Amino acid sequence: MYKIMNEWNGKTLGKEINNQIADSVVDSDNDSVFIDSQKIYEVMKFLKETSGFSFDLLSSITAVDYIDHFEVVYHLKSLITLSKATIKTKVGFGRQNQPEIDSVYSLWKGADFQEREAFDLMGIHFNNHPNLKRILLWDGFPGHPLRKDFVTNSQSIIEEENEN
Amino acid sequence: MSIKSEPITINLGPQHPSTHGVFRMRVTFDGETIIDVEPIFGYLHRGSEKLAEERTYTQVVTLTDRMDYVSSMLNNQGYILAVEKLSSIQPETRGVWLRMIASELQRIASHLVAVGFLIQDLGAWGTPLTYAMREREKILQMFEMLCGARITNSYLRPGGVFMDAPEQFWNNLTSFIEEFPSAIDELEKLLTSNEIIFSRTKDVAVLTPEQAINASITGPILRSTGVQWDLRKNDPYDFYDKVEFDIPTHNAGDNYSRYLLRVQEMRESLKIVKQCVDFIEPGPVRPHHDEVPFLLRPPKGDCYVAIEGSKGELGFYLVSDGSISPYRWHVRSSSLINLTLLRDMLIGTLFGDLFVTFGGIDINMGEVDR
Amino acid sequence: MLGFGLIKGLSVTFRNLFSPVFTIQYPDKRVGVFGLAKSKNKSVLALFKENPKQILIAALGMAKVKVKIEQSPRFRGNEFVWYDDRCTACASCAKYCPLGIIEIVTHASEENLQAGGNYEIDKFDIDTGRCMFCGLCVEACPYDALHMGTDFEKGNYLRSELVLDKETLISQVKNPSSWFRPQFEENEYDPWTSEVSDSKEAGRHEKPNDEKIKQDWVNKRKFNG
Amino acid sequence: MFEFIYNILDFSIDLFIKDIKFENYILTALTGIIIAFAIINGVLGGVLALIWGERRLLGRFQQRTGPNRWGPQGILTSTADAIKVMFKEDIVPEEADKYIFNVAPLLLVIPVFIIFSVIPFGISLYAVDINVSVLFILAVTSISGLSIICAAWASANRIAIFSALRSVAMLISYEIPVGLSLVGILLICESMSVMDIVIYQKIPFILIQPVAAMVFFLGSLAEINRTPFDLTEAESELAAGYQNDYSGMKWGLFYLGEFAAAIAAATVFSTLFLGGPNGPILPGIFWLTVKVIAVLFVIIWIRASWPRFRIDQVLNLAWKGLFELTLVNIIVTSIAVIIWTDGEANRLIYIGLANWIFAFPFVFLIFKMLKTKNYDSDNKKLIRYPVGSETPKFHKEKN
Repeated sequence: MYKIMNEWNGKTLGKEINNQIADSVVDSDNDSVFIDSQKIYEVMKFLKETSGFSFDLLSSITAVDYIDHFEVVYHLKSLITLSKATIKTKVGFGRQNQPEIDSVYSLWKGADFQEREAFDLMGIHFNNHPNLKRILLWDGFPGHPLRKDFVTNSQSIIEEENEN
Repeated sequence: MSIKSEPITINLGPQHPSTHGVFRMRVTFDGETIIDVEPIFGYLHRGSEKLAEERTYTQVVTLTDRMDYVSSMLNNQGYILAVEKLSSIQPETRGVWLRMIASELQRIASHLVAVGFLIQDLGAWGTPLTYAMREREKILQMFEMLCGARITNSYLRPGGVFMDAPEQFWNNLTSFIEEFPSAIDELEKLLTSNEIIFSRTKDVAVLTPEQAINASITGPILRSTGVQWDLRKNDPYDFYDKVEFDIPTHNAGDNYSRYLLRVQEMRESLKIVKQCVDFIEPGPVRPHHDEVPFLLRPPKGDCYVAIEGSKGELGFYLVSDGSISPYRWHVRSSSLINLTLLRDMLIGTLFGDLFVTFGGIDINMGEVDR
Repeated sequence: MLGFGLIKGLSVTFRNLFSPVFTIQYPDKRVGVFGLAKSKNKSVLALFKENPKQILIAALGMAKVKVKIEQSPRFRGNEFVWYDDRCTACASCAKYCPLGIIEIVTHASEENLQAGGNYEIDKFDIDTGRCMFCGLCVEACPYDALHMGTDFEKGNYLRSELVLDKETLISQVKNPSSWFRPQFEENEYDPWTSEVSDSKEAGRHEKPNDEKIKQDWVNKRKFNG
Repeated sequence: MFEFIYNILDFSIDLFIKDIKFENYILTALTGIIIAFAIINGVLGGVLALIWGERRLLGRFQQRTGPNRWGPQGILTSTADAIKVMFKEDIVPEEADKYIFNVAPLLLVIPVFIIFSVIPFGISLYAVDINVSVLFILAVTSISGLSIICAAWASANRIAIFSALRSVAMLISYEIPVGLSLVGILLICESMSVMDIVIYQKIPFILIQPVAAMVFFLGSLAEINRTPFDLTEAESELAAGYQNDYSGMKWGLFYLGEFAAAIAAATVFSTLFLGGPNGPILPGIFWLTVKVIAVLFVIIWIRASWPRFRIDQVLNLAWKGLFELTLVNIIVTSIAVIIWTDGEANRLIYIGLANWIFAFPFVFLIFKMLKTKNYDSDNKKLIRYPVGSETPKFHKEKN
């Protein structure tokens, strides 16, 4: 009675996406598809609105700091086709101060708080997000704590606070 | 005829009797009508995700306890499943059954808290809450028998549970299974047909399934809008594909259906516990230390595991770099994401509906802020 | 429905008005005459002869009886039980503690060095003020030297007094919890009534004799080979 | 009562202090002070007992023990609280209008005590007998709304202002049904004096005027801010409402005023509808106390069982439900009074029967205010979202 959800193979999904949107897939492995960060919005729109994919539920957005670059990870689920997929994007090569990526807020409202959280804790700037400000930490918090180069020294935070 | 009035802005929280913790809302009223809501988070932010990067995989279990402290068994379960998937550990059968029993009991406890506090927010002076707490107390006592703690359990370990259940636990569980249906009946008799509750929650803060899915809302709120979506059925983990239960749904998508759905889910959970007790067989509850050492070193890679928590999809994203501690640990907290539509649900309703809706969403600040 | 739901609700609360109390009074409870007699296991008359004033107070419902909350034997209390002669100062507990609150300072024993003898423990501090009682240290201890305690009435005015040092741990009453210590549960040990002062009873590993060590060694070789 | 005490005073002064001649007005004042002292202290004692009793009862309703530490069964708990409140620091917000801020608690407490002056505690045990005492009670009770709005305005707190506006809205709405509900009784008794009404009540008026009793009871619950109408200090919404910024004894006075108001409402209800001090054998004060305790028990019982209404539902109930009910009640009663005129045997029984038959069915009308149709989950088959309706293009191949 209840159907079981399947997981997309990254390579298959990557091929599908690449057929539709040229040069969008950078890499793919068994679990996930790596998308060019410039085309993320286009790909997401395709994945959400095309039947056969129709990923209507955005499970999670998160970001990982890989020292030389950041990786933004999208976990998508489709209630209609009962499938799930993982989409990844690499941004911020060479440790830019503000890695940038397009927001998917206009596709999924559920991206609102999650993108804000990724911005707050990892410092990834989501373009076109209507209300991109810190969510868990207070305004004026120095740095983004989940980055690997964040100094976890409470004394330095207090000193910087006092200077401000 | 309309009276000219001026909007008034009130800060509700972080110190407020019914914000379920340290939640803060900046609410703008026009008379009694809400015209704007801005939720403000972070008063309980403890940096769990950063802390986990300095702890071993087993030590992180203690952090998950403290996220959603009314459903810590479920948090443990989700995290342990992620670790098991990441390091491809085959869990012991008896351990899996035991953790299913524990997590279903925890779901009941969590829903009892949700229902109790929802009615508390409606203004019933604690009576339904104490009746709910009375039942929760029994569950917490069983947890104490299992793992020596009532709230911060840390009961699960990679590969199963840390210790087999004692003899007394089974006695208590049997009597609980017998008594609990009548306790729900009592609660329902007190609440379900109550006209005041009915008139205050019916058709308030209505969500359509499209809205809810678009905002990534999961769990009881999504099911109350009429979507039959439960990860225990649609993406089975542990042995949920071996037990039989239903996914209750409602079509209204209002506060009342959220309340009613939680009550029905408690009954379903009890069904699962019953079947688990039938299925369970003697055996080891966790792999030997040689197979699953204390200092786990999962291979390089990442994984995302989502379970059906008491409040929605509870996801754990783990990245390993091959060392003894996670490289990155992200929690997809359903409490936070379920609040996405809070503003849309509240605008146009009255002050009295504010905390009722808030209680109907059922969040836990420990999980919202992490 | 027409208001009958409201009346139904009233009937539920009214029925519960006469049902027994489910909460526990702590640290002491107020009892009447019969409650007092029951708690002391004497008849009312005997109590009256013994101390009439007490009966009078009890008649007003003001007699105090100490309450000891019954917890499960696995209860992780607010203290630790440590057997110094079982401890080899391997510091596994200190390594496994998520918060790093166990401090161990050792030096090599001068007497048994050649025989691979024990380390001497200079310092064994557990800062229970920062402890979250997850019990991972107990799980890590390979020689069952460290146990969770069961007592939870450990309130203090100073944080420094919450640090359990070596002397306190040795001298205190030892009511180890059976958390991760299945050997206690097999003997139906109840930490709330009995204590384990003998360190030999606390461990699950008996010291193996030479023959067994040899046998084990042979078995292991066979298995690996 | 007045003359009795006056005579005793007069007599004792004659007896003991023969040298000084007292004027009549001094004696009158002395008598008044003695009576006021007795009533106020009686009510204060009642408030302390009520606070304890309510907490114990709520505890029992919730299967708890309730306070049982101080004194036998914890009866001294509220006394200890009262002493503590007196010694707490008195904080006045800087923005507050200090004069009004200080006066507001008194404004709440005084009218409540005034009500007791017209209540007959026995057949001839009363402080004053005003010939319009029903009107007097209705008039005095509305002062409490003034006090609440004073307190809220003076403390310059937005949540408090919310609470005050709700309070005023409720007070204005419920004054009308409460006042009109008494018209039936006044028609039957043809007097506005509480004394006359008590004497006329051979049968308790709750049996003769069921609709009026219900409306009056609900209305007085709303006026004393009790569940299910406790919107003024809905702790889950407004924290403490208008008394948010009060502390120490000023807050204590609010607390006192509320509980005294509960006692006053119960007393008025039992006087007007339950026969007051009427009862066999035992003295009237005993019967009145029993009835007051019974009414208070019901109030606490309701508090233990029901949630509260929303503000729009509260006002709807007053204007669309209770107001019409009182009108129906007045019409039925006045027709009955015309048919069975004064002096006729079994007059009260006939009027009562007429009320039960013609007015009581309208009670169900007010439940139209509540959306009380059964919750329908029967359209379960309706697919609101097509879960699993399509198949994905490619699946991950399973090994």
